[in-house]
Amino acid sequence: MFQSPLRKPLIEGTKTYQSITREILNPMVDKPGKLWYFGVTISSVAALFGLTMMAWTVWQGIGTWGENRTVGWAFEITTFVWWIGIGHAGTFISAILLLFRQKWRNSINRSAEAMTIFAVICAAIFPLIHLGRPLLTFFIFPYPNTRGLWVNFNSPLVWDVFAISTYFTISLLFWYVGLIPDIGTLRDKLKNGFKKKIYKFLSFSWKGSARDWHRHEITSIMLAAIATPLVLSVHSIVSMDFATSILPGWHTTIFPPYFVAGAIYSGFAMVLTLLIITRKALKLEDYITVEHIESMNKILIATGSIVGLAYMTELFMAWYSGVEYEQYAFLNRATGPYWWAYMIMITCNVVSAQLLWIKKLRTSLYFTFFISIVINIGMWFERFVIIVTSLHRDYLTSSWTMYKPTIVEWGLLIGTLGIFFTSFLLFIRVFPVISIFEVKSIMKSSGSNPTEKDQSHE
Amino acid sequence: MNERKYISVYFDDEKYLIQAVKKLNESNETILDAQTPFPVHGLDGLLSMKRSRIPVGGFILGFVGAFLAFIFQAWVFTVSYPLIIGGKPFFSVPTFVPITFEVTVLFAGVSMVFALLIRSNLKPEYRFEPLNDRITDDMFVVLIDSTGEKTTIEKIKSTLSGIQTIEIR
Amino acid sequence: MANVIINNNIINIIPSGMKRYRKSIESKHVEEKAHPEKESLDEGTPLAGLLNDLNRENPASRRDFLKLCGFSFAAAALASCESKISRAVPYAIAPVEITPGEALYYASSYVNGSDYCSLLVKTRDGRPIKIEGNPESGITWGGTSARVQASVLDLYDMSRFHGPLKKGKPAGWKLIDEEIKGQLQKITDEKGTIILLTPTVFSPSTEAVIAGFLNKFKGSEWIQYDAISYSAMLEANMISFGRQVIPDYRFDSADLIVSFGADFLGTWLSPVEYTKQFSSRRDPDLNMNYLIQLESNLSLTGSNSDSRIQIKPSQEAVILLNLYKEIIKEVENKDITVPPSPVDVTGIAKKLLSQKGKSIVISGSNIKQIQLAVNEINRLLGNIGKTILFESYLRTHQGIDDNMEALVAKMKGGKVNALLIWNVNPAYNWYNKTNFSDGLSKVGLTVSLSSAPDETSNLVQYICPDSHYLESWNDAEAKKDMFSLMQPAINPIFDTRQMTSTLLKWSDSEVEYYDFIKNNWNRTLLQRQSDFLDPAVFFDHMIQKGVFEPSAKIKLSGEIREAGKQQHFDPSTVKYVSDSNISDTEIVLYETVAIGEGRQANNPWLHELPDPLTRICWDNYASVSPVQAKENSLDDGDVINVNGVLLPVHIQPGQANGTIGIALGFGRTVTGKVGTGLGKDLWPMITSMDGNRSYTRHLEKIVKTADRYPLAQTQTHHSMEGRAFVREAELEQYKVDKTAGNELHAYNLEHNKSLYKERSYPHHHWGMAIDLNKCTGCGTCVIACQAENNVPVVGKDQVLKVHEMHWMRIDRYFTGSDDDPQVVFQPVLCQHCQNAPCENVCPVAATNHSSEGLNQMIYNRCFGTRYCNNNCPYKVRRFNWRNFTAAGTLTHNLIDTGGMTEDLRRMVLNPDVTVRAQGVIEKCSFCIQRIQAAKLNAKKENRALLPDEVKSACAQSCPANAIVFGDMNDKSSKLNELITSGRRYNLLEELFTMPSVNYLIKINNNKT
Amino acid sequence: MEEQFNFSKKYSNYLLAGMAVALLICIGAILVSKPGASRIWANVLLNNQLFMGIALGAAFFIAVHRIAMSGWHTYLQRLPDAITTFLPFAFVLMLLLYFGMHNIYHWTDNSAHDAVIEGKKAWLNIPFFFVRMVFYFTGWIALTWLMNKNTIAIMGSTDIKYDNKRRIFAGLFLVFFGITVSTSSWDWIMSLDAHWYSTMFGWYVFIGMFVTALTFIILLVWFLRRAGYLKYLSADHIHDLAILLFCFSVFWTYLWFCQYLLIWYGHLPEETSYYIERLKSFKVIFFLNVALNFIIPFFGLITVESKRNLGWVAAVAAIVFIGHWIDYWLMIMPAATGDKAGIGFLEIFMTLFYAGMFIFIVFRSLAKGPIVVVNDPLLEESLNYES
Repeated sequence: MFQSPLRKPLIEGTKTYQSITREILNPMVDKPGKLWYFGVTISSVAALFGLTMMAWTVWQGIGTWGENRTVGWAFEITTFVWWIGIGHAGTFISAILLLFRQKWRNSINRSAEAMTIFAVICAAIFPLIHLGRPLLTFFIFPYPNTRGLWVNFNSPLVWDVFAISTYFTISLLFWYVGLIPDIGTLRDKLKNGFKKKIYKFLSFSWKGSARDWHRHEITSIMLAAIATPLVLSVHSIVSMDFATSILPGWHTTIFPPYFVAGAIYSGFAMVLTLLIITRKALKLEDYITVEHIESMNKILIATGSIVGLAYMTELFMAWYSGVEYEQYAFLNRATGPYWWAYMIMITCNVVSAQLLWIKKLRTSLYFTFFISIVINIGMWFERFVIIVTSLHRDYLTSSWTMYKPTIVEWGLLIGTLGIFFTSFLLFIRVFPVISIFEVKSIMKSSGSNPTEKDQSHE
Repeated sequence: MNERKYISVYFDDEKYLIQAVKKLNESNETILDAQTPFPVHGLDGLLSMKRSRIPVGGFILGFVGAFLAFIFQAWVFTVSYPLIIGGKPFFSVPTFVPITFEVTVLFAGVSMVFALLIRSNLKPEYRFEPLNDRITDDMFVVLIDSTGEKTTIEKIKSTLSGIQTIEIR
Repeated sequence: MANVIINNNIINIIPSGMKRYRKSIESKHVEEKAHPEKESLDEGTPLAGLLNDLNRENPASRRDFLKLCGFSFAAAALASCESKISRAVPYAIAPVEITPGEALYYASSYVNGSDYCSLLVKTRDGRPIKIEGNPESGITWGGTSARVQASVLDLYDMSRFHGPLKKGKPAGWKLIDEEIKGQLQKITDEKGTIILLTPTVFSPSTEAVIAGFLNKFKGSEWIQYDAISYSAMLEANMISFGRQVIPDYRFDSADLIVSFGADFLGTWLSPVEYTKQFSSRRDPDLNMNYLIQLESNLSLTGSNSDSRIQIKPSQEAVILLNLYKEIIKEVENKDITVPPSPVDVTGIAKKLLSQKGKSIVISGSNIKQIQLAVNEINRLLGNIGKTILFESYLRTHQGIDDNMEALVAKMKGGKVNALLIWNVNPAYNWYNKTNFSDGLSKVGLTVSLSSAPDETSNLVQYICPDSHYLESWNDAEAKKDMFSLMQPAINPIFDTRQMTSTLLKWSDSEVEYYDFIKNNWNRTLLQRQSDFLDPAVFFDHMIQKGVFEPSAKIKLSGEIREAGKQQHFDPSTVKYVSDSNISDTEIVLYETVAIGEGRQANNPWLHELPDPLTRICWDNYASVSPVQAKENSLDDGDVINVNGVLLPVHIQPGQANGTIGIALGFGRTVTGKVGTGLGKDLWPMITSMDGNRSYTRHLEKIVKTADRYPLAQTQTHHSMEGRAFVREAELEQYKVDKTAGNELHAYNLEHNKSLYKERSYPHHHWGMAIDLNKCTGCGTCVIACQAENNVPVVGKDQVLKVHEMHWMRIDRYFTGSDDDPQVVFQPVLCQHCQNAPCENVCPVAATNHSSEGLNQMIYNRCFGTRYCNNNCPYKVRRFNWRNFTAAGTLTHNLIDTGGMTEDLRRMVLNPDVTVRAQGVIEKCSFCIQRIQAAKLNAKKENRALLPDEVKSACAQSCPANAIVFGDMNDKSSKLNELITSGRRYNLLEELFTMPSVNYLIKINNNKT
Repeated sequence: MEEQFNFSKKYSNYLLAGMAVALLICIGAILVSKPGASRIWANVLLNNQLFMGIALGAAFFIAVHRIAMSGWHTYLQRLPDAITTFLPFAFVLMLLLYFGMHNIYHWTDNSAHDAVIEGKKAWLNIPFFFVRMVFYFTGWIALTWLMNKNTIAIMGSTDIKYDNKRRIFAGLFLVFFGITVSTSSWDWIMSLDAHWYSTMFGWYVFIGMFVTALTFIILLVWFLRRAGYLKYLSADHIHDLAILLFCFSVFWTYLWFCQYLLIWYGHLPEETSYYIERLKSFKVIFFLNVALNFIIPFFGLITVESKRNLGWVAAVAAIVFIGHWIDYWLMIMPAATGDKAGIGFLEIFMTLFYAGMFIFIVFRSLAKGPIVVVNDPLLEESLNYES
């Protein structure tokens, strides 16, 4: 298919199908370096710390946190929403960009999807340990029982359960369907042995027949087609945890679209963080090029601006509404005891993204890496601001109070970060982090090979 | 002389594969299958494949999911155990929508993936052996039905003469 | 066997009579016809006769039945306190009147030191679990106080003495009785002095017993000692009126009340009675009274006053003199010269003069001249005999400071040979405690008859523990000719014996105290009524009713001497402080509503009850005025040194500048483990001024220390931020427009339109109305709710973490300036919204709506997402943050500062209410257990519920009748009348949550 | 390759005639049924909003495709370009509101003020209202004009700089539009219910605009194709247009539902008032709105085949166009005229009049240059486009 000369190559260097296979499979074939072991150690220690804190919470009760009479949710739900949000980028990249045929997605979608899955796992932890009686979690499912009880389908939390489990399932399937051919490649590259057996098993006996490819392609497209509204719905429903309430600062109609934008925003930031490390660590600079980084940065600008727009809208509407509680809620956000959190949110989310209008910064890896982390922090604080500042001073002034996180709560955040990075580090050693067959399929059209460009369409 | 029911032709670039397939179609050989490391553009048409009906299945099951989800919620709230909740009506349609949607997607997605696995007979296999280890790497192969009397290696060779092949066997 | 049958009969008749405490015996006959199986017993036998026989044949039978009813539980209880009894005995022969699962009510009286209340004790399966006020009482009219509500918990206190002790070692009663009797006899023979030291005793029978004792042991004395002294008042009244009594103040017939630091709604004399009277005059539709409060600390009374003037204690005298001057000028146009007043009193004087005979002037001071001045003013205003009566004077405070001083002196001089101390704790609350304990060490025989260990009992040789009032027989005459009975609702849990019985024993009287009372009543009171001729019937009826208030009062011998006539008051004698040293700071010691003088120091409920004004619990502290705080750069929680006592600072708006308010009753060193070491002991601050203890003193300067001490405060924001939570209107406006100040309500009614069909509650629709004009913010309802609904105690640390659990809270807002704030109180409980936001969001439908409009909470179903609490605009939902109750599945995670999970303490739990586990949300249920019980009764008697038949715990306990519970559909109910009033509104009604709790706006009486 | 749309006399005469007829019927309707000033002005506002929305939507369409360097649309880019040229006229039409705003904007009437409206005075006052209006339109018109200018320039030369310039202006337009599209809809529509507010409203209106624009572009493509232009138009182009219509109809539904659900759920009087007002007297229209804008495009365009059939797609587009007309009607009429609102000759023919005017302007500017932008660096991609 014809490529305008305007378009920059998405694969650097002279590649052959063979070299692509070799370079991408490298990490799975040979031994990992020191850096990798170092990373795994650090993150698994963090994970362990988190798990202890979870056990402590479950045993001692939520009272070990800073939550209280007035601030019923805080740190954990913040982190929960943050993780879910991060997950969204994966689906966005693999689904929406697939629908819009953005070729540059091909070398990043695999890792992004993996990230989605790990992020959702991390997120899912929080609703569980957040319960007063986690041992009774199963109450949330509408299972037939002798008391004839069902769940309350009016509750956004029930919607959450359906949304997140569906989201997880679909993401997992999407990811694995995409993996099958590459696992086949990996299988055939390995010498006989136990490892090969496993991959053989996992490859679902893929043989690359044209018919299989045809069905594979159709299924992927269709999954993308349904994953697109899904990704919208998931974060919309998460946002409804807040928006359906009557709490000033929570109850606002813009939440669903604005949360989705925010989710993709933070998600892309996390993808960037991961990819910039990965491409260095696994020497994949040819496949994850500056072009890719730049395209993602452009999306950061877009989503970041939308988020900023939403902040503005909220502030204006709070004033415009003429409702005293609304007005105070936002005044308190900006000038109340948590003003610093609000400032962090504004600077990290709105200001930082605007810097990317400058091409020089947009194409600088170091800056991108830095900004991606800044944005992640900012998006965490966005949720913190929304949740805590709205709760701690709501309607009855008699109930106003402050919230301060405890060490246990920090432990939970650190723990999930540990779990997340551990799983990602393991992932890049066992599965190709870049979709081999998709890269091959665009090698000619979007590769920088001097040859063949011209004949590529007839 | 040979039990193999097919003749396989190997290429190292998809464009030769395409040319070959065109040629073979002209000399109306029956192509059993083509195996490639990645989906080769335009091959579907040449192998005259019909568009897969997997999406249709997905659509139907999605619809079923939607139906079940909505009916179930409505039944729970109006028949099985109606509870007064926040003064809202028992049959509160708006709140049924999110779950209905999620279940729809779940059904559609899962059904399509399984359809794919079943139709393409993809399942965990220990004993599976690929035709050639390089097919998933950089080699393209066409399989030609050789049960017919006149289809012989020689004939194929002659048909594909002028097209760069690696091996024909 | 015969005995058993007799018991059955007894039980069948008397107690079931008690159960229907309000019904006369006759009506009971009719009742019993409903139960044929019982008829055989009553058949033919004239009830009175039967009773008569039984009592003749078997005088002890009553105690037998009590044994029985007490037994099952006692077994359990005792088993729990390492006692010998190893197996619980089931009901071999079940006492007929105890149906498991059915509540019994016994009319009784609460007497603890000078606190008095006539009440009904609710028992379940033989254990008292709840206290209600006795509506029959002409003193308290069914009202209660926080302390009374909490008193039931003291019964189940493991720290009480488990039996008699000698030198700290357990010893049998027999032995101890022998020894003590012997020694007492010896002392009497040697003409030594025996002193019986008690608080004010206002029980006629006890007085008789004591008289007998004094008579037995010649030369022994009886001294009454009140920790909070009203001595000056008594003495002044002796001078002014020739009666050493505290008159019967009638706040209900006073249009104008001027109070100098007398917190009569909180702690002064008889607060429950006064609250009833006062609130009865806070109805804007009737002639509303007007209260002027001149005080230093912001007291409960001050916060409910119509005009509050901040003064320093030292200024009180001068101000009174000026007031006296103004008044006597008008009344007797005498002109006297007095020092200038710091505040202008002409206005007050004018008001008083315009309300002659319809006003009351009182002072909380313990200085004789001041009380004389007050008496004189009241005389001049002609209030004596109108609003200040002497017929049924108050008998609960009779202690005279001089006597105590004399005693301590004697003891120090070694002139006391035996000291029997009952229910007073001088070693803790006598201002010169070292003197007392030194003296005590010089006394030959020291016996404590107190029921629980305290600083004093620690120093004595013998402990002869008294029983808890719920285990005792007694009578009381809190006001002259207003008698009430105290009857046990349970067998003594420990090996205790009530003090009266002990004294009877020691004075060799064989008669049981129960019969003693009975005889005493029959002798003195039987002839003062005509309904019952048979003494037994009379007495049993009295027991059922609980109170006896003969209409025909005994004429008091001699006329009340009119004060002033004989120049008993000479203004020049009044000591006052010249302005020069008024400048420096003054300490004002006071009692808190909950803790008082610290008698119930081991009661976690009271400690966790936030102070009505400061909203602080579990501590005492130094209240400092905002100005002074700024001057000394003090912040909440800074620790200051007050004459050697280190106290945390609490900046209290309305605290008179230049004064520091500090609560007494804290800093107990010897009591149960809950109360020990809470707060600081301030009794030593008290000084003696001309023979009377003074509760104020000077402080040279505030010394700020480096350290800080966090105070557990349940409300940290004190302004309404201009939001219409508590709506107010001026009386003038209200008279013109019944909806004055309530315009928002009309607006909201019009604007609150529903997007979908609103639900209707055709059968019952339970609701509540809270009259913000009546509510004084005393906090009784909070404890009542806690007792009724097994609300856990969380302890100071958890309160600091904002984890408190009270279902009912009283929000207190300050309006106006910080230096002179107005105060409004607003009890807030679950509003039971018809459009409840909390219900929508619960994922498991653990909270939903009943067909009777109740917002229900299903604890078993709740798994603790706390979403409902986030979405509750009233923040009335409470989450079990930790394991407070040991009801959960996990162990070793208990947080139980109040010791509420001890086996014995658990006896107080209400079996009708689930105890909630860790991780569960809970909240007010509108006492659904009471609603169900009432409906069940009505069903059994197949009738409809009567209007106002159901009372929620808070409504029933309220001494101000501010809370009314009922069925909003019942047009004849009291509630309906209130919710149709123009003052009705709902909290945050603009949110369209449609609460079932309604508030009536506060009407300020600011006429000048 | 060279295609030049010829806006022949025939077309223009038809259009002018049609406009005249429509106008006459409008006047007739006004004279006969005396709908009252508020209803007339509400109609003016509705149509202003509707057709301005199409122009803005088209501008957004073109801007977003350029910024994303999408190739496929380049063959059709002159169509949206032409549509944007309506903006200046929209500006004039909007300014006309000055004479009628007292009839529809209750906040302009000081006597009707209560505390809430009083609080909004800083924003809702007539001078500022028009200052903002001028600001919005200057921005929109300037930026669209600059984009078009460079497109024309490209036709003349092969210099890549015009293309880059165009892209920069596209970016600027998106930023400016992103903010102003919300604020303008608050001004012109939301302030009709002066008490009511919804943070999402701006975005909701914006998506409405975009979908309407898509429908009009599709209809235009269909017309030109019928008239024998757009020879290189492939099924893939139609497919993509259809996909856009499909996706954004679904997205519109998503926003519609979120707004409704959240307000229905929170049930706060100051918010529900909006829906109560509309459900009270206009239940049918209320749900018809959802039916036309969701059910039809969703089921109509779900299969691949349907998406690739121009006739069919155009038909669906036409229905969706009507759907969004109803959407605007629901936003504006009940608020502006209360129960007097209705759908009669006045409504229908005033819209037809506007439509005629609109098409006239679009055709004229389309005729100004060739339909296909030769030298567009991405044109070849578009021509060889396969989805």
